Amino acid sequence: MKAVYFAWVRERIGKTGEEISPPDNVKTVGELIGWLSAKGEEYAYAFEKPDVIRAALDRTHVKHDVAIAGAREVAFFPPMTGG
Amino acid sequence: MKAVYFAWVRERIGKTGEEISPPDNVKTVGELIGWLSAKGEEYAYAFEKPDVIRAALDRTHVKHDVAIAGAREVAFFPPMTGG
Amino acid sequence: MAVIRIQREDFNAAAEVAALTAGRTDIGAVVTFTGLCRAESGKLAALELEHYAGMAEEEIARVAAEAEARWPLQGVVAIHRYGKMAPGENIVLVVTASSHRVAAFEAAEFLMDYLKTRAPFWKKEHLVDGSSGDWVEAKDMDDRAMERWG
Amino acid sequence: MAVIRIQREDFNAAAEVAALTAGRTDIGAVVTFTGLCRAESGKLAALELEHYAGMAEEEIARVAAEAEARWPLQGVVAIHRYGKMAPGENIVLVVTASSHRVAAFEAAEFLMDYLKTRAPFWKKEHLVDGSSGDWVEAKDMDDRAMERWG
Repeated sequence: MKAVYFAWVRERIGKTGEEISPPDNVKTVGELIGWLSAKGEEYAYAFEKPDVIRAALDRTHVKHDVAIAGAREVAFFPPMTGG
Repeated sequence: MKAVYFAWVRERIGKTGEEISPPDNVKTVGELIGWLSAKGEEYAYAFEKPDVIRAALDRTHVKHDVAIAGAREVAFFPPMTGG
Repeated sequence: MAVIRIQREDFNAAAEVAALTAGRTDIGAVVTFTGLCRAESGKLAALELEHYAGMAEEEIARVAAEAEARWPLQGVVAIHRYGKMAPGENIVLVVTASSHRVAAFEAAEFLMDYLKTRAPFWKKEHLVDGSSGDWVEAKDMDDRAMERWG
Repeated sequence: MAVIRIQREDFNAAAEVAALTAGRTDIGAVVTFTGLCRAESGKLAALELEHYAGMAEEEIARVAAEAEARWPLQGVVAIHRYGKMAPGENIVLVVTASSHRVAAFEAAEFLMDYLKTRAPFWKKEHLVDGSSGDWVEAKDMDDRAMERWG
């Protein structure tokens, strides 16, 4: 699946997005955050406070307990500050 | 003092305003409405439901129990429908 | 200082907003409210707005001053037209500017609620069949809307 | 059908209102909200708005559809800019049109509350001393403002 990052999540990870292949035991958005955090210190830094991280699956807001199965694009970003 | 009339109060009385000289025993806006009502059937018609009549003294909204002493201009009109 | 105008001619909301915000960098939110004449399902040829010329401007200025006392506003415009208006024409404009959106919204709503119930204007209908219609009746709903401001 | 646009260039509120109301005689109330970039007491050189290009338009369309389901609206416009904006520049525009003023006001406030907390945009400050400032932090106040809509 494709992962995309925005705002300070993007800055900390150092890229706008990438292809990821989480193992089968990573079932939810929250578990995906945990798995990404272990990929390196830039990821650990980006996701150091998982509670503040917002996520979207295929461009729809989701909570961390939602299953990622079937999603083509997952996005991670801080709380929004538009408007 | 000068009396001015608006909307259907004006239409019923048949004039936009006039000089009036109420006697000394007419002390409040409500008493003035009563005194005017006795001036003729057009006034009686205009003021037939005193409760719906709004008043202003010298261009400021007032309730019917306010004293008219010292006012130069009294206005009578229906509830406002601007905006 | 609020801009208050009572006029027969139409207004230009964009020009009023531009005048309010020109050269300023402290305004974060501008709300405009435009009230228009409706055809009432084709029944109405025009609305005629009568007003108390001496009082209208003073009363709207009092309401605007009250809004400026209640909310931190960087600008207020209130323009009310009088005379005959065809369906689709503008009747009233309120503009509020503030650092913050909630203040701008609340002040604009407050101004409109008060204009509806306190500004000395009266609407008379002119019908498409050429007859003179009724004076528009004040709505209890509008009084209740005003009462929420305490 | 709501007009939704995500764009780098500025918008023209008056043109959007004119397009919404042209030839119509059933609209009684038009509310516009314009959000502008503030200088924050002279500290700010610019705001840079990042957005999630794929999602922003879809999310705002969802919010607009929700507003149209809740209130009797005759028109909705929501335009959100991205890129770098100097103090005084426009960031966001919401326009609502309805027969009645309360619906127009409430729908515009609802749209802004939801845009603030659900539209995927992020503001980064650029300071006048040339340094890159912080990412603007989301406000609890904005979350609470959204919660009032149930």
